[in-house]
Amino acid sequence: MVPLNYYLILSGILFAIGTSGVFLRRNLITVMLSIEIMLNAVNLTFVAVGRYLGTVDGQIITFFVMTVAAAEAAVGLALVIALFRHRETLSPDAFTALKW
Amino acid sequence: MEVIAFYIFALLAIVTSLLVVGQRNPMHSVMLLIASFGALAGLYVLLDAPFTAVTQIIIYAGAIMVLFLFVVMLLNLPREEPAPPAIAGRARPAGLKIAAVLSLLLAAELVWALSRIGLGWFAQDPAAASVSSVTRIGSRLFAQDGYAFAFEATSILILVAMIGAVVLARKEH
Amino acid sequence: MVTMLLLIPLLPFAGFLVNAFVGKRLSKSVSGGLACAVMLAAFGVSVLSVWTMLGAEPRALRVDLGMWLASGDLQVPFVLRLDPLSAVMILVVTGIGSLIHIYSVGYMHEEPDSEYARYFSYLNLFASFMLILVLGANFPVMFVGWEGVGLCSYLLIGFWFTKQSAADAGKKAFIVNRIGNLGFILGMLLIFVTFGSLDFQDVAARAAARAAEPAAFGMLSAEAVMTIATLLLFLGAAGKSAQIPLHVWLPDAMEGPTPVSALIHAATMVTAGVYLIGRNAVLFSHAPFTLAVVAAIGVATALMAGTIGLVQNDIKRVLAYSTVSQLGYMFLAMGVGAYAAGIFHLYTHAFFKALLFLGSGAVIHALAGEQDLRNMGGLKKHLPITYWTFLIGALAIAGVPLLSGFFSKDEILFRTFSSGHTFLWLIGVITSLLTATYMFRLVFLAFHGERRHDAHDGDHPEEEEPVRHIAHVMASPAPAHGAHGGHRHGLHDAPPSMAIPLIVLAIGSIVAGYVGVPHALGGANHIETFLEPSFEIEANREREFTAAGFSPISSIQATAPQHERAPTTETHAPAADERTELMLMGLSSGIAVAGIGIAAYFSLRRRDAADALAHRFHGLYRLLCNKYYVDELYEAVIVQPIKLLSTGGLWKGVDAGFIDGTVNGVGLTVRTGSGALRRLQTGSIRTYAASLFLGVVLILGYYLLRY
Amino acid sequence: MTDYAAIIPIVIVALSGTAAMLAEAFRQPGERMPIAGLGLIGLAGAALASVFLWDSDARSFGVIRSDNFALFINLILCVIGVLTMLFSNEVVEREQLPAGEYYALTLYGICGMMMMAAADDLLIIFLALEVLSLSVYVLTGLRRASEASAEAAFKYFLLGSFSSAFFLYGVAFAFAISGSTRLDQIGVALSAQGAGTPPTLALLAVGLLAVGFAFKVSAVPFHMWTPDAYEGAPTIVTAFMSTGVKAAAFAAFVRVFLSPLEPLQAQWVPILSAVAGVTMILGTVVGVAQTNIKRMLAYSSIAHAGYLLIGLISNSPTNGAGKAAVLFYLLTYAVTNLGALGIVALLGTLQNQHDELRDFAGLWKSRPVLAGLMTVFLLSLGGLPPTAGFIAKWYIFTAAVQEGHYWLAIIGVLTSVVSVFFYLRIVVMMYMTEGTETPRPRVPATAMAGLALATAAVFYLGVLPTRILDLALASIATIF
Repeated sequence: MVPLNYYLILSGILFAIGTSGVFLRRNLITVMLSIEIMLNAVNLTFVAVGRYLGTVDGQIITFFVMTVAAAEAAVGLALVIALFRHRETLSPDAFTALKW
Repeated sequence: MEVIAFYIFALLAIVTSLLVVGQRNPMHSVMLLIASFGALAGLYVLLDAPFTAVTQIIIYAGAIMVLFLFVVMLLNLPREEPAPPAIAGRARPAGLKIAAVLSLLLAAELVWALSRIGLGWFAQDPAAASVSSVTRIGSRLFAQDGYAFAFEATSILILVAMIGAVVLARKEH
Repeated sequence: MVTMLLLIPLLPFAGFLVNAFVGKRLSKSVSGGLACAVMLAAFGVSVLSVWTMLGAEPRALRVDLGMWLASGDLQVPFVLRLDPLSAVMILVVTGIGSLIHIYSVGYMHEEPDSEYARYFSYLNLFASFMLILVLGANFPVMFVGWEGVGLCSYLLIGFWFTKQSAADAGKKAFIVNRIGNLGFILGMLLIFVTFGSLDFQDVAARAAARAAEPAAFGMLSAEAVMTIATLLLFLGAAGKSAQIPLHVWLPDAMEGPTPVSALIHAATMVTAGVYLIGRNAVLFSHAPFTLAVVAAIGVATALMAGTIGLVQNDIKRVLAYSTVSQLGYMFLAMGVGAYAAGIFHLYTHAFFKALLFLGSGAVIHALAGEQDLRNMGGLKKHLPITYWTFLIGALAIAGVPLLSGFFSKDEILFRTFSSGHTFLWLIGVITSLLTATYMFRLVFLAFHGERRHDAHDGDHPEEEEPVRHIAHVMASPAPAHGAHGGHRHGLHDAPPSMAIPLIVLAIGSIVAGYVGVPHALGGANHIETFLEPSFEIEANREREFTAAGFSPISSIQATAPQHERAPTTETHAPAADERTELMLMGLSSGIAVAGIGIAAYFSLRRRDAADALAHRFHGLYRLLCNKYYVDELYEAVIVQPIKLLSTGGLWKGVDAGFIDGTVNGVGLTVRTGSGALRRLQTGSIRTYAASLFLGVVLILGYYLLRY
Repeated sequence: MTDYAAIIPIVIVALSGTAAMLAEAFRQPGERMPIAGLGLIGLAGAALASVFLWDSDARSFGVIRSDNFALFINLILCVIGVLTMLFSNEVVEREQLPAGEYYALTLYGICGMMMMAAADDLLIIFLALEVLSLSVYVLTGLRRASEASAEAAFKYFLLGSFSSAFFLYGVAFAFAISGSTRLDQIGVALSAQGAGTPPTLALLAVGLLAVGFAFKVSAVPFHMWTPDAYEGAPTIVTAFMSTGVKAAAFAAFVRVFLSPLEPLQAQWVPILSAVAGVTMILGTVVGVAQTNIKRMLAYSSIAHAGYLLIGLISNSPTNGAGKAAVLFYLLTYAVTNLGALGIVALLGTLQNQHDELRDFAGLWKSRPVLAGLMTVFLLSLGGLPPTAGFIAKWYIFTAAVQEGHYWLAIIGVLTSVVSVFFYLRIVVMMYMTEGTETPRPRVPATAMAGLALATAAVFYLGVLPTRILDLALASIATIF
């Protein structure tokens, strides 16, 4: 048997991996993928905790998180396309006109 | 058996996730992320949530990731471009170090904190604790005092996302 | 009665509204006339209200306009209160204010219509706020006026904003005042948490009742709390009244139109700090340490400003330093507990200083904007009205017997002496010598001797090096406001609208002192008996607190006798005191005459002697000319580091050259700090995310380490 | 019907958003349509509904609670919405923003904000947060011809998504504690644990939720997006989001931290105190050096978040002064900042945003009324009496002093004294600098009406604040 905190620790590790992607990658799409990793880590927590407490609520919340992820992805990718139109690159370091 | 399955899926999820952030090619990243989601779906099955596992595959891997893939191909960006020389020279190594330290710190903190909460064992009586029933999920989702309002709120969310995506991505006229 | 008190600030406010919104379309006579009319009306109402107040028992009028700020135990109604102290203030503000408004009609006549209306709208707004300041019955209401007059002062100093120096001076005044206001707000908050009220009368009563408490606020004893609170309030007062170290703004404020200098920077606003202390006399009396600080700062300011005044060559700057110096006197009086004497000096000072400023305005007006004393001289013949009125003012401020300044200044010096502060008294006497000297140096240089303003000389003497040029003449002074240019030779004396206020103020400068003829001279010192109730706990509140079980308090002396402060109430001074007083009076009369003599010697007979002296004590002379380098000190210690921190450090990356060029000893800390912080807002999204994550890691780390 | 009473204001606004969207869909090319009118009707309806619901404490679906607190925020949001609509008409056309989408997204954004203020459930708060965030991201990027706009939108979006991931993680831990996302059940679970060291999960939840909220209210160090997003967004959107998002986020912040997380006050007060102090200092110090008005007001907005945090911190069960002060401050900040940024927006054109400091040179000469109103708003932001800003700050600082947070009060007073400098720079520009004759567009009557309304509110709240404050005090009684 696997106890609950194995799942929680796994989700913590995945979450941290997601955060590191934000720094490591110089491509806006990959950066967005890192956010998806983070959201999935949270989903794992919800499902595991729901199972632990014997409630289906954890799974239901997961569905909402997926919806939010989809909505964010739609808007984010639209923004990526808009940015790409202005400047033919997706490197986050290229977009530093607004600063200081 | 279950323990072995857990370790396999967990390892798979971690490795693929690491590879996602370690890839220079966004196309590969997307593919690896789909694999990672698959591993997570496996974990969901272990957690007595087969319906969620299926949704994970169909919606997350099947729909959202395809959207990403579509944009990657649309923009025709097989590889990440090299860092601009100005930044590559000065800011990057320090920035990378800070990034690595911060992420490691966050991971350490989370793991330390979560390992302190004590081993929680899942209930053993499957009949009492079953969370796999789709009926239960459905009736809870649409119950008045359940998630009915959240469900409706989501519709506005999707509407906003739709308008937003259209207005941002459409060509100037 | 209710409407009456309310009308006093509302009348000028109505004038402001009209001039601000439709002023552009009004002719000069309408907008100026309106501004004067509302001020005169306010003066009339003030007289009427003071008259009513005199008949009331106790002598106070209150108008409660209902709750203003209320939440929980914080209850601040919007209350105006007229008592003897505020009565003196409103009479000064509306009375002298009216005269200065009338004077302005003539003085500002050459401004275009829209500027003219703008000027009068600011002036009216100022009067309105000033009246709220003195009528407010609690700290927040007073604060409304306090901030408001600061804003108006700023707008009026920078009125001729096309002059860069004027805009800078406005900013400086505002910034210094903000520092003072910081003290005011913090003091106000501290008083509120300790005494649970912000009403002046309540605070006084509670302060007296709880003075002996060992732990009034946390671990602090009541006396400690009151000391801190009064020190904070004094910081606010010092900012408003230009006391060390916040005196730097007032001389620069002379960039504004001269009537503004007369009204705001001599007669009314700058005395608000003195008023604040007088208003909280009971509180200050319980904080002997603060009183000592007030007295010390006051006398130091008086001396410092007096010495600087000796060497200034700009007619208005001499007067500005004189104002700073006289304000120092008032604070000295407050600091030795002679509140009535301080307010008395405030009141006489308003007359003669307004007169002097308006007189200098008439000179400047006649000379087409010339302000440099070295380029004046011999104006006596050409400007007789100005000369004679100015002379009266100068005699009054010098303390020549039987003019108003004599009575009030003497009262302060006597109180200082009799309360045992011999050293402070000595400095006060020296300052009074300085006062007479620099004032008459001004009179002699401007009105006597040769006329020097027409000759030509290619030299442009600098402020720092006036020694060699003191008898020389400056050639082409840039007119401060071009409108007056052109009539060099046809010097004209003040037109009626300017002359009448001068004459009225001159009469005032002579007679104003007679409300306070001391007992030693057979007078009754009416003003002191009149003001006394304002420095004590209100009669009915005293009963309230006695009934509630507090120890009975008859006056401030009853609770704070151990401080050996000068008695503020005394029905009959003992005979010995009277002898001392007479002696001191004789001494200071002598000093006034001596000061005038010194000025005459150096400015009229032996001008070369002055030069020789300046050469001999060159270092001291430079020190005075540069006003003790206070501005430079502030620039190096405060302004530059802040600029660096905001422009260099946090805001954007700076190259090392920029820092090296300007840092001038600010130290390595700022540089390393800015080096580390410069990356903050880089524009790169990854930096932003790093900052976010840093926050997360810190918060979670804090929890994990603590629990 | 009563089951649905609580959601009526939200539904009305959502419907008017949909109406705006449909109106655009049926609009003939070139046809002018008063879409703003639809929004005004919807907002007026929502405000009216909120007034009718006052004191009813209606609940719907167990997750939306229209207590007086939520209704008060609803009314603030309606004021924000109405002013935005009044300013928008001309501006949208001039800046060539897609009108239908603009109005629909603004209204959906307000809908999300109202949902957030009334939500009694962390999941709903999360969803509402997403609704309003997504609308605002898109609105930020609505100037599609401008690269700055797209850049600002993407930065805001990306950082916003990160912060909501953190927030969601916090929700997950809160869920792990109580098995529910309902605020009342979380509160029960937390207070059942009683005193002593709180469980790790609770600490994680508190920390991560605080991060999510702190991001939305732009508190340091989660503030980095603010200057960039405010500068890049169309000015009218800056006006809308600087006020609306702050109001909604603070509403939820206050509700979550003072109701279910109240037992953990000893744990979150030190953290938020530190954040508040740093926020005030950084916002003020960096703001001093800005030359772009929108950026300057962004730093000002950061500093104001610090003041609001003081209000949130300064609470005890016996003393509601801090919470009431937050509500009052939000209303004040809404009318003031919306007025100031509204004027900037109204002076802007497609070619010239009119957001640089030098653009304001000599405004007094060419537009005396606008310059006068701008002065009033700036003085209120600086906290000078007798404007609303002074009263608002006054309440915050007295609450802090009453609760013993002296250092915060001192930092607050200090920074608000310093902050006047940068507001003053604009005033100096308007009155004391000769301007080049920049052509400035006409300001329509509706917008002038809006500005007059905001000015009146600034003075009303500054001179007679008692009534509104009493309302605020009464309305916060419900969330304990």
